[in-house]
Amino acid sequence: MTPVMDTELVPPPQRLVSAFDASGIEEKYFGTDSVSWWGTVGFMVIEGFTLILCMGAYFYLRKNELGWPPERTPLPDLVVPTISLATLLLKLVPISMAARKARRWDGDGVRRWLAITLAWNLVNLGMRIAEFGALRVRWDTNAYGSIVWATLFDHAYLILFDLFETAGIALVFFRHQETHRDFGAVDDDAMYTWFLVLAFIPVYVMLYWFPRWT
Amino acid sequence: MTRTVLCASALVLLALACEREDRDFHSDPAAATPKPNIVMSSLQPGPVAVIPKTEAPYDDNAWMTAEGMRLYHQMNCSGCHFEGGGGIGPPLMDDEWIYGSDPANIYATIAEGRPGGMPPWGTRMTPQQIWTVVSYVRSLSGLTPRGARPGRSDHMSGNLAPQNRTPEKPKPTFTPPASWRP
Amino acid sequence: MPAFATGDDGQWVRPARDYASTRYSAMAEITPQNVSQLKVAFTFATGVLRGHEEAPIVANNTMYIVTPFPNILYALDLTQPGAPLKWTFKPQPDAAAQGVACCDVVNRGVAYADGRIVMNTLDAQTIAVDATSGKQLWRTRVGDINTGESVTMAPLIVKDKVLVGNSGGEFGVRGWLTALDLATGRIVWRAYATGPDSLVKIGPRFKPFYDVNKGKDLGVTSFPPEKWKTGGGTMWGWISYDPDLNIVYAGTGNPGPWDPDSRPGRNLWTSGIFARDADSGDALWFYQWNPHDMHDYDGINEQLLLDLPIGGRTRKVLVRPERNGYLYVLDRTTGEVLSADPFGFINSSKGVDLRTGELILNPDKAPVLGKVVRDICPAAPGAKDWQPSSYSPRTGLLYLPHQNLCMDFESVEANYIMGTPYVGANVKMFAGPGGNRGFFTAWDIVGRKVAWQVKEDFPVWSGALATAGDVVFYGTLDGWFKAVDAHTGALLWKFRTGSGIISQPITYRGPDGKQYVAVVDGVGGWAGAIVAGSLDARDSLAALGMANAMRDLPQKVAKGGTVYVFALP
Amino acid sequence: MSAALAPIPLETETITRERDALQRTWASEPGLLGWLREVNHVSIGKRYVITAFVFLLLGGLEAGVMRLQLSRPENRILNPDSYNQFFTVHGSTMMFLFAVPVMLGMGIWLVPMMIGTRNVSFPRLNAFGYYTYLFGGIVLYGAFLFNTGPDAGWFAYPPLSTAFTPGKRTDFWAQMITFTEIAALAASITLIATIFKQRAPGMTLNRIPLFVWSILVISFMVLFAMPTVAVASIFLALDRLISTHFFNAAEGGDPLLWQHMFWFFGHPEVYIIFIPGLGFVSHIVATFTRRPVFGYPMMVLSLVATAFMGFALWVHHMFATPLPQLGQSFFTAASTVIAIPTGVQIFCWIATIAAGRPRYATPFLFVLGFFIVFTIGGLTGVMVASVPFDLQVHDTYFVVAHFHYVLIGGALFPLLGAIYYWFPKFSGRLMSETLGKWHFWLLLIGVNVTFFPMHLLGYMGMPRRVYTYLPETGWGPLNSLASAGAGIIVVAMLIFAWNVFSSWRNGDVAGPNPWGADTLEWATESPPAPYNFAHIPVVQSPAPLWEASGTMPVVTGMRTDVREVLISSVMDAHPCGKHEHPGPSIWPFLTSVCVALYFVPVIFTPWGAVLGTVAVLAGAAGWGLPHATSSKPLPAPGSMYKDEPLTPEAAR
Repeated sequence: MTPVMDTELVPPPQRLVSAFDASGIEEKYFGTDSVSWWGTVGFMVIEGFTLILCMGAYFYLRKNELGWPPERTPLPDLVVPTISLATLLLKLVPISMAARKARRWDGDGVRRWLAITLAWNLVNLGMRIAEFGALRVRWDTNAYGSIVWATLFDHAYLILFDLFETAGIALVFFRHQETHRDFGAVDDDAMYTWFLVLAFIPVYVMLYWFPRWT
Repeated sequence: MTRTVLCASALVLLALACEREDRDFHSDPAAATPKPNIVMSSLQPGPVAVIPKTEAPYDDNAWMTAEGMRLYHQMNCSGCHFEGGGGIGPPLMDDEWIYGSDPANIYATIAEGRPGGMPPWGTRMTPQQIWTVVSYVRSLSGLTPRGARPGRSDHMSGNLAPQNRTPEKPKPTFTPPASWRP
Repeated sequence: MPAFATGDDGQWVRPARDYASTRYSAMAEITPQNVSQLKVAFTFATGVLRGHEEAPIVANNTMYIVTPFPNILYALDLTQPGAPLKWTFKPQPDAAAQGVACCDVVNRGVAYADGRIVMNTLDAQTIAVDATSGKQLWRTRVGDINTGESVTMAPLIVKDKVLVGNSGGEFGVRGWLTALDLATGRIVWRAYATGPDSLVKIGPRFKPFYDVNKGKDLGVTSFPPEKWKTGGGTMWGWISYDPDLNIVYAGTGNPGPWDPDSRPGRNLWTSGIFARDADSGDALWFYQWNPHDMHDYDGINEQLLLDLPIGGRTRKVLVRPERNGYLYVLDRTTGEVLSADPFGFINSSKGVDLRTGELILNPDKAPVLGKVVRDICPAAPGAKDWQPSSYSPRTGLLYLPHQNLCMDFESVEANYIMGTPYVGANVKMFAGPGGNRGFFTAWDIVGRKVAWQVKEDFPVWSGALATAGDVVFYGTLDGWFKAVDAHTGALLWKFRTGSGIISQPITYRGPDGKQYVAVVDGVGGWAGAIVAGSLDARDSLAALGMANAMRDLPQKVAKGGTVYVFALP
Repeated sequence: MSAALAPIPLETETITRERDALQRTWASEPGLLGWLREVNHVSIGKRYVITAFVFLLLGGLEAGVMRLQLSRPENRILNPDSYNQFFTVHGSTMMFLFAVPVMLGMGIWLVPMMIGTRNVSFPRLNAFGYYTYLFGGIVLYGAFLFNTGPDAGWFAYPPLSTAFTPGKRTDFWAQMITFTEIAALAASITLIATIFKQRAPGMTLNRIPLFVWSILVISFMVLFAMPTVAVASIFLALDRLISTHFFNAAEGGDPLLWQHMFWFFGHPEVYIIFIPGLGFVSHIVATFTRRPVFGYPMMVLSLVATAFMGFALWVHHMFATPLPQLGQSFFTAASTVIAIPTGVQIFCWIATIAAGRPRYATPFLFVLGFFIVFTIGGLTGVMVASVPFDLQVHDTYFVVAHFHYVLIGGALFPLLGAIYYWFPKFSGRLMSETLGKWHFWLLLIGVNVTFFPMHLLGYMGMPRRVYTYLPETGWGPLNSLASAGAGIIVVAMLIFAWNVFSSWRNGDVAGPNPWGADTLEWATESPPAPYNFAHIPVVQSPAPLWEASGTMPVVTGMRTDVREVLISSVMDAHPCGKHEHPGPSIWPFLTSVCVALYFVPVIFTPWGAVLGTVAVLAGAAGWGLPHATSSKPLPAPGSMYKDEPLTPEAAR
């Protein structure tokens, strides 16, 4: 009844020997040796890919129309989105500064720059809300309206999440409860911010310039 | 004890389960259709009679309402009333009901026709079909539950999908069509 | 102008005034200098609140006005102060006829001849009434509302016959032109617009100018099998008559349904024009404005019969501002297209090949089943609909009231149920380039160009009236009755009526010898249906898409129906 | 290996003391609250697998009812409406609630043991994923219970799923998709980080067990496939709920956009299901032939190649739509080419078996069953890869037969083999071999009797998704045969269930390594302690347990008072850091509830999105609250960390 393999082939019980002493190894809080970095990168890949999918759908739908935007749908505004992009790009300054301070374990520096980042995040969010008006089309007007809203909304969620993440980290720092890991979180947040800002550039070009070229 | 409560609540939920998703594949014979209870005026001789509101059988049934939508287009209702805005016929999406908004009134309007140009459909459609159209017509002005109203159709977008419309409260007044006046 | 179009007896006995359809009066009392002093002489409320497209008719010092459904005929005594009601005739048409009138329950007027008033009712009856007593002389049912037929056009009396055509191109009816005996009302002949040659009255005398229209039973073979029976081609517009040639000219309406994919072929003899022998009705020639019409470009507009110097010699021509946006000049003896020039913005076609007479279509704007084709210009009502133009020989200009609308068009499968709409299209209309929805244009026929143009916010849905005083009248949907200078288009005078104007203004000489100008207000018709039918503009497909283009009209005007007569003090 | 020491044997009492401490640190908490707060991968993985098998049971019951309905012409067990719901829920269950979660669940359960670590990288994200998956299933079956089960097919093609399915049925389907996609994404991120950064020292890329490779590959596939279907299903929901026009041809949308997006997910999905099966097969073959799998590099490259190609042939599901000729040819070619890596793998296994002395234990029988059934499915796959043939059999039972052969052969057989194989590790007891063999043979016969006639039915023109057929069609006998086969499958699966049930209670005690297998999961007890390994092993070969040296090299110096894991480098698994894991937390569960508060209310009102956003942010806030780890407070300013980030050198 016993299903065990031929006993002569089973290795004898093994004695444990210490081959590596890990007591000297410390936790890493920055870069690829921190697992949270991998988590952040994972979410960046997923969110980036959803944006790519929206853009793919955008160009797929483009072929169904003679003109783009479709006839009588006005071109999107350029001023508000450009300001919005500029404010997004500007956000890179405080968050990068915060990350630099974090890598130097400078809690006060992090606090200072995080506060600026947080305030600036609200500006970003406000600009994004204004940007929906700048699309000059409703989501239920036609497929063009649907896809531009979906794409912009997708990215707006990234802004919202980033704002929330920054707010959470800032809360920890301002209550002076920060740990090593929270300094790493600032660094990851900065990386995520770079992603969300850089990801917006192709979206911006697609939403606001592509219709002007075709 | 917990299990009893859970079972009981599951049963209650089942009993309350909406009929939004039912599909009715069997229609009653024509004779089984109730005689519509049509009242078009609030003025009555004698003591005030309480007129019971009738209920459309498919008002809260999404599938049958959608069948009504299909028939509404197939039977060319849309040719006169369009997507509720009206044209040859009066609008159906607003709060004015020439012949009453009560389901029985709408049923009678469809089945018997109206003198201003509405053809009688009672000879062309079964009572069940007419009731589905009744529910669709009521959904156009948001008189049926939101969840049972149709979403957007696969056509040119003319207006908000019925499920996204704000319900119009029917006006109690009766507006005779212009052609009745001279 | 041909001889039969001139002369002025101060009367206005048919909506187009003369057989050439010039709507030109030789009366010259009202001039650009004094028009601003025009005052209301009297008014008369018709009591009907639908679209009044009719022209008042004046004969023997009596004004005859027919209302929209229920088609009441009023006679006003012009010899008395205030023009009191002389008699009223109520034909009592079937109320159900309202259900088969595609675009409001209008009536375009009555005709007077031999002491008789001949009128059509919406439920497809032609009635002759004694002009003096208002007693009915005869009544003939010419069509059946149960097949979707109705009659909205004004009859034309030619010699001893009354010519009547039917409406219902949106109901899958077969169009026809019928001649009734003026004395008895008996139907003398009927010529259909689709079907075998015998029904179309095509015989050995039929000599179309272009080869594509030659062949046997093209009215059957240019449709898919059996489709000609619901093929449309209704004749609800204007008929002109050339007494010299003894020819009547009448257009044919759009083929049905609108969805073009369901009826491949040229769909003869729809959306074209027939020249017929006035006595026998035999077809003499035919020209198709819109072969295989895809955009509801009915070919029923007015045709003005003029003698014009073309190419160095005076030719008998037929001038037709057509719904597809081209102003055609045809040789009215042969049917040859002499010129076709766009008078509005057009992108549904690229021009007319004068060698073959063929309209050159733009494939980008051809409807595709199940897909929205955007920005088709002109829209379904065309660059100019039924609203008749006027020609002044003094200026050589054609005064065109017309619209500037474009549309999104989705063709869908149509379902034929007799007596119900048979359209197969979802349409959404909107203002064309420039943003204004209407124009009043003066067109130089010989010079083939626009002389001047007035922009109007709303489509100009009323007829035009030109006078020898060089004043041109027209009305607007938002209720202004306007007089403009015939040479320059400068606004000389305007008067706000009670409702919007979609009717045909006329002028006549009163018993006191003065020149009067009359117009009826009462907004409605296709363009004003949003007001007349109390439509809901939240549905931008309502009224075949017209409600979308006119969604601000209900804020400007209300329903009405009043005759206004003006005179100089 | 900078910290490599001369091997020092460990004292027994040291081991015992550390075990006690680890047990205190890693133990699961008691009670319902403890259950909800659980973050250990063994528990979560088990839950995934058990839940998935419950859904397999439900999906199988639905299939059984459908087979009953089709067993003879004009049957009246189901009406057309309920039949539509049954086949839709069956397909959706099997694809979204069983196949993918069970594979990821096996990965979550096995991978940390196989690579020698204590837990997955993101334990709370992992738990969150499980609850989200569970809620997805509850949403689908809750809707099904209330006559709101989706009825537009598991593929939900518009316009069938937009204009022609009023009500909320398809909305529930779309949200179920979103739930399960979130779960799968959470699991794949967790697994990728775990496999990359938490491998035992010395487990270089070419020593990673093949199953871990397969999980790594499908995790990457999930990362790209699942967002696609999530975006598509959100588009679908938007079309239905707020009247967008993504799939409305009249307003510039395109129903084919859905098909492209759905199959860009749907085809890789097949490989997501199938590739872990290859991993299972490799381990079973190796163990039962006592030979390392032949051609390890080829196996790995084949896995990777399959993954890449899996994304390049979705269009072969759309041959019946108007596609450019060139596109059809390309996707035909790609569909044929993908047979090559699979063929390479099959030949590698055959070579392994040929070189060894196979023992025909139940897990190995299932591998042989896999060879037979999957090869038939693969061959019909090559047939339908040809456009003309596909057009002929499109939407017929031939296709049904094909993909059931592929999925049952490619995923279910290896999975059942894996269950028999790893059940000792799961429960500490062995499953009955006798019952196992009955199970195997009945299943093999049942599957072929059920699905082989469907090929013929397809040739005879029987369309898919019909609720009944007329006697005159002549489809009756073959359908009766297929239904009888379904009965055999039911019997086989009942035997399996009994086997699991009885063996769990009374099976033979297995011991750490009953099969004499070679991978690390067999180096620890059965079932493993919550910390997996008292000492993280150090790996020196691809088959660490077959190194008959008599000693087991391990890592020492890990903290036992906190949940600490060793972090190693991606390529050569060099220890380069540690990571302290958070303890049990209720927030993954609560956040999952918040996600449900997003996706269920939006079915009924767009305001659900606002409510949901607030709820999810609140959940995330609770999750992100400073938690009790031993992460040290910040050193005082001016300390050693002032200018330089922490490096191993600086730390030492």
